[in-house]
Amino acid sequence: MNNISGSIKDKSFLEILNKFKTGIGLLVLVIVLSFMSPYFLTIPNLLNVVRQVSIIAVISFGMTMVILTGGIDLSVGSMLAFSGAVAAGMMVNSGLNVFLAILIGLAAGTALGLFNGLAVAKAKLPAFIVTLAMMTVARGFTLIYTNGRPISGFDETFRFFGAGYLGRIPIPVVIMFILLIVIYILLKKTPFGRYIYAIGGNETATKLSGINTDKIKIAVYALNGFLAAVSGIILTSRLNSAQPMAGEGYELDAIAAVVLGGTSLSGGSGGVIGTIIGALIIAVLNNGLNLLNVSSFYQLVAKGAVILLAVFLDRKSQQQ
Amino acid sequence: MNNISGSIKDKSFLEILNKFKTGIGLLVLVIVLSFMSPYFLTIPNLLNVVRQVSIIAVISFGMTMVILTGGIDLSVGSMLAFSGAVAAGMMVNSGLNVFLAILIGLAAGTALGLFNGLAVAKAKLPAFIVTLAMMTVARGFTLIYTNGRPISGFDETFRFFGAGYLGRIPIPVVIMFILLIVIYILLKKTPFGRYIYAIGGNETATKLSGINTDKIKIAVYALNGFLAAVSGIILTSRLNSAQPMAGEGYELDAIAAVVLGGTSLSGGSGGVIGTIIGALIIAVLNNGLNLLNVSSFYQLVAKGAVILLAVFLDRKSQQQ
Amino acid sequence: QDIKLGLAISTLNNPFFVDLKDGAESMAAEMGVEILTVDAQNDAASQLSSVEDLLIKQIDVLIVNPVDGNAVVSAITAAQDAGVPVITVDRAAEGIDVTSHIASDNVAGGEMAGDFIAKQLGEKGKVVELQGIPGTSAARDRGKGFNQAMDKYSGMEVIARQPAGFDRAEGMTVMENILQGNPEIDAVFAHNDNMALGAMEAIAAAGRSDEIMIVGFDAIDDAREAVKEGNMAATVAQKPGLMGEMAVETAVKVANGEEVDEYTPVPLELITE
Amino acid sequence: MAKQKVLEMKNITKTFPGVKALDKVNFSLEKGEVHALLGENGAGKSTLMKVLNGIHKRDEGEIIVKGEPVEFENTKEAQNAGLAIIHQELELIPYLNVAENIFLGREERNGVFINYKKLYQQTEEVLDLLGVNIDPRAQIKDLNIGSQQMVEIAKAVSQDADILVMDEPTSSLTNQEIEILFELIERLKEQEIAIVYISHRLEEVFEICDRVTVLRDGQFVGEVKTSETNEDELIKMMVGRTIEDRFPEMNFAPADEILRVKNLSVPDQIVNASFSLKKGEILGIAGLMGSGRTELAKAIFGVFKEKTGEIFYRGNRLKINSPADAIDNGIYYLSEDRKEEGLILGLSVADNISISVLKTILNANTFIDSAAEKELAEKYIKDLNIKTPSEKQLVKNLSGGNQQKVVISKLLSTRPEVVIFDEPTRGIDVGAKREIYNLMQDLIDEGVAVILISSELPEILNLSNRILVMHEKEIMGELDAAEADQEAIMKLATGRRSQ
Ligand SMILES: Nc1ncnc2c1ncn2[C@@H]1O[C@H](COP(=O)(O)OP(=O)(O)OP(=O)(O)O)[C@@H](O)[C@H]1O
Ligand SMILES: Nc1ncnc2c1ncn2[C@@H]1O[C@H](COP(=O)(O)OP(=O)(O)OP(=O)(O)O)[C@@H](O)[C@H]1O
Ligand SMILES: O[C@@H]1[C@H](O)[C@H](O)CO[C@H]1O
Ligand SMILES: [Mg+2]
Ligand SMILES: [Mg+2]
Repeated sequence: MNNISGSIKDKSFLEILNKFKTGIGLLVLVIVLSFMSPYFLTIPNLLNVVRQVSIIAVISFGMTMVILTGGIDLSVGSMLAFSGAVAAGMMVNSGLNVFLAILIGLAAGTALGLFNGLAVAKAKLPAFIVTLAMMTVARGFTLIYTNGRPISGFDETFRFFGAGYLGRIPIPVVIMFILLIVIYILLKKTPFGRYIYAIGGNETATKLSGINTDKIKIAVYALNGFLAAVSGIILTSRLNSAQPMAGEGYELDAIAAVVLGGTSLSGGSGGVIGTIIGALIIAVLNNGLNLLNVSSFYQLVAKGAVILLAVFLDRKSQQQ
Repeated sequence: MNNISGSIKDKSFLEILNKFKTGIGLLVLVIVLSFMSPYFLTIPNLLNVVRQVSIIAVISFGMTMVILTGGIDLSVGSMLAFSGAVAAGMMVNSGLNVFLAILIGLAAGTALGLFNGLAVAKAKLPAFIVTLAMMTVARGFTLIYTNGRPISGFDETFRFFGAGYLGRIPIPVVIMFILLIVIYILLKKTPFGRYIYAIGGNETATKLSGINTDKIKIAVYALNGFLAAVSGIILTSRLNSAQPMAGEGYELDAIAAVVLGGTSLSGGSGGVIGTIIGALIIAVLNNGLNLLNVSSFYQLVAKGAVILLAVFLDRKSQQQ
Repeated sequence: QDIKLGLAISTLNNPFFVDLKDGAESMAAEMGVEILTVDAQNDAASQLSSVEDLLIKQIDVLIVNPVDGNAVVSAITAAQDAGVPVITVDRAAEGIDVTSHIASDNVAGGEMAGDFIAKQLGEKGKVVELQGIPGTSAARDRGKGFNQAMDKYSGMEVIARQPAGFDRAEGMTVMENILQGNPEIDAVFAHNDNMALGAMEAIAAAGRSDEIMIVGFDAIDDAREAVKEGNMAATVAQKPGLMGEMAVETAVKVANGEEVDEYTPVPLELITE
Repeated sequence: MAKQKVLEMKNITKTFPGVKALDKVNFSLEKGEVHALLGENGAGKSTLMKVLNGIHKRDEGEIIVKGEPVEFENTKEAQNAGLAIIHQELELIPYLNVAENIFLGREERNGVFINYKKLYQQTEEVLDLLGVNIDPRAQIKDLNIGSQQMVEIAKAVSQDADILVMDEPTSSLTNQEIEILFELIERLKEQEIAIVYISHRLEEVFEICDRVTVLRDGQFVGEVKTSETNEDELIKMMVGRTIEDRFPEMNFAPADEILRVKNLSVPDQIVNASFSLKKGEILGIAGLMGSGRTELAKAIFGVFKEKTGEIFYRGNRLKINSPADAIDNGIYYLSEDRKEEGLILGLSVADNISISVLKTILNANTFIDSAAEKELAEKYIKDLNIKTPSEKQLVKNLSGGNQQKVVISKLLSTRPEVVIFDEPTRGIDVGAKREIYNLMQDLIDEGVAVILISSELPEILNLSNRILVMHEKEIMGELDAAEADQEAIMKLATGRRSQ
């Protein structure tokens, strides 16, 4: 009898563990850092970390969808910069109302994403090349539009999106959470989301099942552009300045968050919950290394090693 | 009769076109640039371009093999820098003989690549994450080893590899050519090469055929590290200085060359001939934009647009 | 009692900033104060995050070397809101008052280089400008100063302006290509020494070292060596190590409640031998 | 006289998460015999053979090969011990050529290089042995499934194994190819090679097998000599009950014309196809491999962009530019290639069944009604008797036959008016085949129009009321099923036009 209840307890413990398996690397990291730095596990620092993660997280949600279809998007950083610059330019140079300017910024990002989608789905060009080209082109647009200079001098209202609070919760965190939930539901509960997985799993079969796979892919890339634009608005507001070089290299962080979170680069399996955990691993790591005052060259080594360890732990626990 | 011979001529013309289909984008680019700049189609400039392409080309040969297995390697730029720095350090700081120093540099790159291979094949971690981690770690090693400062002051002998000539042909070009031929033969004519394609095409089936796929993958990543090191030696010699930040971002150029050259990112099909054409497209483009003195912001836009166009032309011609 | 300083560096991917950091850290060691250094890897957003991390650790004074003068304002505001005084080094913050600013003037440096080249060429000649990473303040300001100088002389002509990423390999490649397209070049001004040294290799390989004078910026060791050997004509010396030292000295004064100057210029120097 | 045992498997048990695939199974094989392994879909046949070949690790039991207990860690070790297997699901490398695939891992070398001359020579020898005409230099991706299956067979045969496992080798072959295979099997028998033969076609078992072992639900049911049993008994052993006839007596009620195809051509695929289809009938399409049956079906289904000719649907001209157009109009095509074109292997059974009708099971017009989805999946799991621990199981973990049933469920869920079945019973067990036939009857009873493409002529002859025969991308003629026989079909299929 004892034995049976024992094994039942074991089982439910294992099941709980199983639910959180993607998070085990993060968990270990958090525990270790709590012991190593007294500053780490404090409310201000944790709020700090989630605010820091929000920019990359929002991009990586879009990236998750793109990767789920079996694609990739290297242009997120450039689309982010372009959208931020356009919104800033609309406010500062064209004197537009804050909300209108934001809308135009979002539209700009979405339009670039749409172009990516069309080139991938309709012209059947490899996503890697299409978005690499877009990465360069959109950066060029941004530099041309800004003449290589940051744009600043915004209304106070605009500061809200990057620097405002809802109670104690920073607005970027609120935005990130809302998007996380919306995209989670989109992926798990709507036909659109299901088709995204199906395309990544087997595009031919999906097409033969009567789904307009081109339309879905175009929508996914456009949505990704939109989310990059959202990130761009938050970042511009947070920095109180639109930087022409903003977001450089973010594509690698975003893809890393997605893959760390267990989404396969070949598409078809994974999701945004894993992605947010992946993004948190990266952010917590950056924060922790700063708190521990690891010197910057050694930070690089430590960062790489810990990421490797985190993904190793995750995969091991999933093999159980 | 007339009709028949007409159609025969058409056909053979098409067939010739077909043989070169991966190169059509390059061809168009070369023709356009010849008209736009009188300097472009001159022997000195063409030698110049092939010398410039050699660094990226050598890396992208290794990248081709990695991608053929269905993998990816983001750490090539960092492995390049590390190997160059180690070789330079051995000569300048440890006073070693040039050839010994080069051997140690090559061994360093190979060792890093070997680690990537083990982590991918044995620990079954995603190549993207493993090599992203290596990209960071190897960069950290390099910065620590060099203390963030370039190493210079080499023997004249060492200059040969980057700045020497064989007749009129620059040594880096000679090295690149030899490697191209060796790897071409490796891929097409040896079991090792065929297994690389097999793994990318269907890893399970390859394993079921009794092939030790892990061993092949490990060898491919190690070889890739070795080739990055070769590039590192050439670059260090050419610059007459080991730069701690050398090779940053080269991974994207190398992957772009591979994909432009028609190798599929999901593995299993493609080859190094396509890759060298892809690398040439990128190099010719950079050269052309410089020759035409396109201003810096517009260069970005032009570069992206032309790459997109080149791959579009290639894919269209292949669909014929 | 114990003083804790935070130093936020824009990037350590360049020996210039490594010198700045080393100067700051050795001065801190000398004065017996703690210094926490973070590196933003040239990303303004990452700089803001790492400053936030420093503030969590309750530093007494923040020394920041901005990635960008506008974007750094958020980080400075965050520090000042937390009651932490701020000192900027090398690059200034725009549109916000800081306790002290220690820097050399990049616009002035660019102009200095331009004037030097014009003088050497007898106010008449064809010049190539190798630009830094588009959009960075160093590229902007040095370019601005340099072109202001060029505009002063009717005989001076900038025949090519190309970006080469502050990088030595890229400096070489871009210069190789420019050499192909321009049979007549009298001088090259590069926004930093890395590019200048890359260009120097390209020019030497093309056998045109005698016709073309090269001027760089930063006076890193390799460049000083090249100037000494006559391979480069000049480099504009900033004194990053000194900047770092001065920043720490000033910060300690601030922490102790002493008065400090609002702006301390670090002299620029044209190294020509 | 008792022959020498070359293989003995005793008390083999194998469990997958949620599935006990094998439960204390015994199996033995004698030198020079062809031993059939039978059972319903999901009975554990493939798993038993994978355990034998070192692909799966057994939980319990013993394997004795030629008197020696063995413990294969991987296929290589099994190969070295003289075992070879033809996999049920094709395991080939798409971008390597036929010769490279057949000798993958066993290439003759010339120093460090592959000896291609020898390789092609050896390949031609094996292909000659099989009597098939496939170019050793052709890439696998350019071959149709039948040829790919032949390559898979050649690969196993070329290993000169003394124990050869054939897991449903004929499911993608035409009659001619099957004949070739059987001749080969005879020759192998003469060479004292022992063969395990898995198939759902009982007539094949009686034609070539000496003994039969039957599995049911992962358990050993019995072993009999072929000469001492009959179809009914085997079926009873397999399914636990008797099944009356293999084919039901079909009742056709051809009504209004629903589909008419006029001069349909697709460059390089289809030449000038014209025919008409009525509600309540089954139109069979016969032809040799490569005759273009699949392409005709796909052309109607909107797969090809470039096509000429007209399609009339319910009397109106209909433009079908994509499978989505076809499905929206009530036309559904069941692909012959379930792995590449039918299933999304990484998704669950429920996800696959519902994919074509997701938009009709929404809550608030937006969210997938998961209760309805589950219900839908469970209905078909029950109706078609799909063997799966739950509707959440990933399709890739199902047995081949059960995977096929999932694709059929997906089709049925759309309630189509025109159904094109392309090799619908490939890899399906006797019981399930009969269920599918019954289902076709149900469909035509409801007034659905059915097109049946099949390489099994008895299926075509027994189930259709009219038969089209194709040859080289063209429809050669139409036969009335009541009067047609195999000979008449073959005559047209080989290009001799009816008057
Ligand atoms: N990798 C796996 N993971 C989980 N379950 C599996 C796996 N492979 C097989 N099974 C299950 O084991 C059982 C036996 O499968 P098996 O493939 O051996 O059947 P089979 O007799 O070959 O059927 P078929 O005639 O359809 O090919 C099935 O219920 C199947 O779903
Ligand atoms: N992937 C492919 N690449 C090139 N040609 C192909 C491919 N698949 C099929 N074909 C060709 O298309 C034609 C018809 O194909 P297919 O064999 O599928 O016809 P079918 O009549 O449906 O035969 P079956 O269903 O018996 O295999 C053949 O000439 C075949 O060689
Ligand atoms: O002042 C520095 C250095 O000169 C460097 O070369 C580029 O960035 C600038 O800010
Ligand atoms: Mg089976
Ligand atoms: Mg077919």
